[in-house]
Amino acid sequence: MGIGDTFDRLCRPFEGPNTIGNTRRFWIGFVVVVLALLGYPIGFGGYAASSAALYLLYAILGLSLSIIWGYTGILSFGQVVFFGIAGYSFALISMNLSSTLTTMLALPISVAVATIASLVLGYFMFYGEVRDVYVTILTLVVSIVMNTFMAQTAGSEWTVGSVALGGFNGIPAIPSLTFSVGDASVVLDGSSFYWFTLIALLVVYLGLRALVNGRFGYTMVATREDEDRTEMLGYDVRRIKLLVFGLGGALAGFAGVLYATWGNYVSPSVFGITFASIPVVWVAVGGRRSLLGAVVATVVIEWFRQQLSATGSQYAMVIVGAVLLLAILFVPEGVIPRLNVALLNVRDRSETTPDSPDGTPE
Amino acid sequence: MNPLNLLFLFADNFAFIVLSAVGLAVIFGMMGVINLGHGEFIMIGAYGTTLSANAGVPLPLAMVIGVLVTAVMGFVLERTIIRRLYDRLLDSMVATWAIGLILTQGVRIALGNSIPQISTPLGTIAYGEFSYSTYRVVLSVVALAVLAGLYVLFTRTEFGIRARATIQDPDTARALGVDTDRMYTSTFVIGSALAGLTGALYAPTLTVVPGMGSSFLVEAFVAVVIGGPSVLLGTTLSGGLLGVIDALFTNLYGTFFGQIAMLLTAIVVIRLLSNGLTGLVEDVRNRMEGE
Amino acid sequence: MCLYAISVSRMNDGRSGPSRRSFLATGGTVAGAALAGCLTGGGGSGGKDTVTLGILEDRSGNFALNGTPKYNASMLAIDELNDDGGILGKQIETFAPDPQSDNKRYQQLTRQAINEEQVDALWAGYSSATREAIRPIIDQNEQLYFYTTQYEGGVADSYTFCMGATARQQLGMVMPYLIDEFGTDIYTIAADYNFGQISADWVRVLANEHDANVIGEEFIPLSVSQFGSTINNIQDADPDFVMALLVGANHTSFWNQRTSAGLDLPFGTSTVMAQGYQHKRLDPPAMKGVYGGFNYMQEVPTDRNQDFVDRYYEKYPDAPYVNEECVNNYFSIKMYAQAAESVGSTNQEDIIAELEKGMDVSAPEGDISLQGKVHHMTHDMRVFRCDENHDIHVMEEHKIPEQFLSDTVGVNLRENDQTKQYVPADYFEAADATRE
Amino acid sequence: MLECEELSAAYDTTLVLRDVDLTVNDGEIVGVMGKNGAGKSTLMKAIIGLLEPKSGVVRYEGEDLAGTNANERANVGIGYIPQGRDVFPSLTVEENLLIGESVNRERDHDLYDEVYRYFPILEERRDQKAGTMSGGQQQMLAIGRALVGNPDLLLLDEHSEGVQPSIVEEISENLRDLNADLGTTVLFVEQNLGAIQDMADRCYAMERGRIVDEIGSDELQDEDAIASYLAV
Repeated sequence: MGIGDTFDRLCRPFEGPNTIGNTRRFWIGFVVVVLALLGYPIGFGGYAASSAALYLLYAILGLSLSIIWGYTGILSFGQVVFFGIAGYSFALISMNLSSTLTTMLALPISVAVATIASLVLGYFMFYGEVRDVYVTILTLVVSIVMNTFMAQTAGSEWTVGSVALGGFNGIPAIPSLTFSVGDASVVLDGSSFYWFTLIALLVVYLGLRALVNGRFGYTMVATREDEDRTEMLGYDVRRIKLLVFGLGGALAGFAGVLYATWGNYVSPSVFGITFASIPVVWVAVGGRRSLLGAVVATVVIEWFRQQLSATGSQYAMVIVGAVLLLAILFVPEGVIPRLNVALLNVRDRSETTPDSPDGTPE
Repeated sequence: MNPLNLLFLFADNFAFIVLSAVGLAVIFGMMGVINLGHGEFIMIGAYGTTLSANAGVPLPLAMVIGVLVTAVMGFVLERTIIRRLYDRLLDSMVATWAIGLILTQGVRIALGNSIPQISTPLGTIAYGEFSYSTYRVVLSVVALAVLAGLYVLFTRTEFGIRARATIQDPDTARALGVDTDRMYTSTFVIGSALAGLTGALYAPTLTVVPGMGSSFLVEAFVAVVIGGPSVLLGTTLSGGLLGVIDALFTNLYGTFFGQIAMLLTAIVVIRLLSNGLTGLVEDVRNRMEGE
Repeated sequence: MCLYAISVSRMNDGRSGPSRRSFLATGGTVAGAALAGCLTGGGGSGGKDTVTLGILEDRSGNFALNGTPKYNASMLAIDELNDDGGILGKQIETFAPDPQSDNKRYQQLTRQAINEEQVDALWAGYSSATREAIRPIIDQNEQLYFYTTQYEGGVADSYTFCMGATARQQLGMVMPYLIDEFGTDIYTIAADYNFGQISADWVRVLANEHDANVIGEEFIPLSVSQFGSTINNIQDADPDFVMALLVGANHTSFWNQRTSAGLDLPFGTSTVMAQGYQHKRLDPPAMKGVYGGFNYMQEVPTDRNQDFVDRYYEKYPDAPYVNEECVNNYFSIKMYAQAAESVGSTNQEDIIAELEKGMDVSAPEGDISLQGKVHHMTHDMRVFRCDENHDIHVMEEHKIPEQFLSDTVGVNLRENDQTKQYVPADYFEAADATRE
Repeated sequence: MLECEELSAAYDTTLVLRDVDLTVNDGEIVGVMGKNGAGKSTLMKAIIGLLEPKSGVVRYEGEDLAGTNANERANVGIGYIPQGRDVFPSLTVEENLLIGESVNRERDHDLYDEVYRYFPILEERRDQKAGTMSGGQQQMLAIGRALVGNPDLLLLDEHSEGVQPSIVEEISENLRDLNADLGTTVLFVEQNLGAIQDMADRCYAMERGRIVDEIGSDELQDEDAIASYLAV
């Protein structure tokens, strides 16, 4: 058995009809890109890495929407709710109990809080027979409610332990993620934060690939395609939706913790309508039925927005809006799936001998 | 607590909620499109009105211009963008969000961060130690008139009946000779015009700036989500319910609690009534007819 | 070689405690950072033949109305300096992106300004929220930073210089005047966020100091644009005057609404008119009877100011107004240049030390001075009255220093480094929000 | 009056109609029979224009209908009665009928009187919401709605489905009368043997998307001959 076969076997759990890129060629490219990304801070320095880390953690937020919207057919504007809740929880826990151990513990606890919040909201919606587009509006309303509420917590009565919620100003000076064993501790900052985020994103991406190409993934897709029929086949559709929503909440929450530690800051604007809409934009442009699309679109769009804003041009937002419109109108299935098809076509034309092991049907 | 204060406050809230929501509700209820650029449509109406008034056009006429400008914009957007997205409702949300982004910043680039504002007409009603703006009382009357007008339009005119048929079953309507494309265009234009009307009406009382649209969104979305499927009835009922709650709590405990009470009410309604307030009314009606 | 050079220059920064840009030196990032330094060609500020100033002001988004004049005035000051030969004979370059009123973007751009653009000094942000979002990054990098908005006060930060008047300076100007003129019953309406809450605390402190009473207080969320109940409540309480600490576009709607509701009381303020030129934007008589305590309005009737205003409009003929923050940005850039010239370098640590000695500044508002110990300005404060035609009159004028940090708290940043914001509630019983 | 030539249609990539040839002459009542899934409804949709054909031609009064929308086809005089009693449930009976006015723009007059004469129940229930009526009544409404505009050709999609046999009989009778009185041409698809025998002048048989047989009026009475096309 050659090294190629071993490689293929390693990739197999992550392959299937629900994701793009089921060829050896894809995985080789994937490994090359990952290695390049790992080397990025060494080539470009801590500042560049810390900028990029923001896009990577956003990509986790994008993925959380991709599985909910793209794979299960529930459009949620509420991913930022769990993102923000986890960010705030992390701030409150880590700042109230400031020791390296509690900072470390604050991460899982905050993710758990966000997960519970998403399960509660999900239960409320899916078991309360809230349907289709009403789920979308409801999640949007929940974001707006959180935004309104948190913006009004400026008074000193809104203090949790020793930490003021701070209203519109938010909570500054949140500690960075710190991992400690015994006396040794590592503060995630600059490049190390980047590496941590990159690996987290990688794990999440591969994990979700395995999930959507597995049994549960098929039931998710079945739910998206035809809820009634899935139910008739004996699946508990409400439970499926709830579980996916909870998973999305957990991922969004994880991204939220990373976000809070990235800027050492969290404010109600994470619940605002602008930020609430942005994940939808990432996923719509990248291709909602493609995990890779969500990741790439998130990183590219956010990088692009940042570059535009750095130019100081007043046309920045107009350009962003126009690019989105064009993408929605002319590449409805998403940029990445379109590119994928284009690439496959090019290769089909250039290659006459089908030597690649990509037998998996799309 | 002065009962007149409470009454005025309620009328004020009712008008604001109804007018914030009605354009959004028509487009959503009739077409299923969630217009995330709704706030910006309102902003365009306000700009049309304020700029016309500043140019010397009498205020009522300036308001008409504001409405027309928004309606024309709605027409153009529907013809060029929205119509391509009818079978992709979620994409239409992204598109309207992008339109909103472009409108806000486009207006900022074209007209600056602020334009001279117009003052509120019609003077004051005084009672006891209190006084209230006459114009704001007029607004609540206008809100009722808008609802009544829409009721007549959608239930008493052939256009309205065709529009309702289109939303219920577009294929069948088309197969029976209804030009559904035109129905969609008209509905979107009407929704846009209503948003423009809201902007026109509030232009003399609010600060007209490029970002003003966002101040209507909370009320608009909350009203639509708890109103339920029947657009007009839903908007009226949410305006009424939320208006009372907001007025009462604001009067008793201040603005903050007014807002929070309103949002909590919305959450309770959503949980208890999956078809919103109109669903409740239908249930009650059916039950009464059943007996 | 390059790596060595950078390390040396950083060592030479030599302040006790963590060195400037020390965070870059953690873990494996030294090499990367040094490499980045080489790639961008910057070897610290000392070796460059230009001076780079970071100007992060909002030209889009919610705060564009306030941010644009700040940006304009900064560019005016920099152009004037460059025309006069720059700073230390070097031309001034700017890094001036548009943070779009988004604090997250401010954080990104602040890091970019410090780490990539290597700015020698930074001006950034309109709102207190922005300042608090970026201050940790500023402090971590020991970056010289000027915050130029009038604000609630209390920031004692070794790297931050607060150029705007504080709430205590502004309210301390206008409140005694209003109490003298109209009476002692005060009703406060304030924006419901940090700035508004702390400002309202100051209203109570100052009322207490002048034997007046706050008979009612209402905090209004920033998202609220309907003021029917607020107007009712004010009429119900029947105060002698109202302190209006309103902020933002939504709150500007208050003035039209109170006028059309016939609420004809005197209003005191530290926020409206001088920042958002409501008296220019709104139809008279919306701002009639509004008294502001500010260091500056475009209408300041001096020749020096007229000259400044003329220069501003010459560069920006379409600009709507020259506001308070405009002037703060303008004079602080000039002040920075003055400090750099007298130190003879743009080394940030040296300039901070120089500024901490205190400095006299000839600003468009008048001759003012920097209080080195607390990094705040003694401003030339005035009571401005707006009449029914929206003409502005100066009613009173005198210099007021920053007092809270210097007198009450006893901060001395020359001696002790810190990065804290103090609040009045910790020092005044009247300001303690847990009262009653 | 109506001709289909080599008409093929598909949902996504699944071909449902294959090279269908069919002719309806002026004044005829023509049936198309076939089992569930034979492609009958698809044929109706392709004719009215709700489904874009993959290939082939639909000709009405000698004119190729390619490139015209469903509403335009209705406007020139084709009345469509969808399967499954697709009335507008929350519109009243009268409002439903009003929608039918868009059919056949070039008519001389509305046929409300005739509709109410054939289906008196509709007049009785004028103000009732259509969704609250029984299946048979809804079927009558759907037919009445298509008739109000005085169409030249009626397309009728399985009017027997889910309706009591006695009502089906009544409806079939009414349609025959109508054809006789007004000269309205009718093309209907059906799998109910009785309905086909009651109404059709002649009939096509359809299997798996193809027309497999044409049956004249005499043969139609021979139950055994046609049952094979219908039996499950």
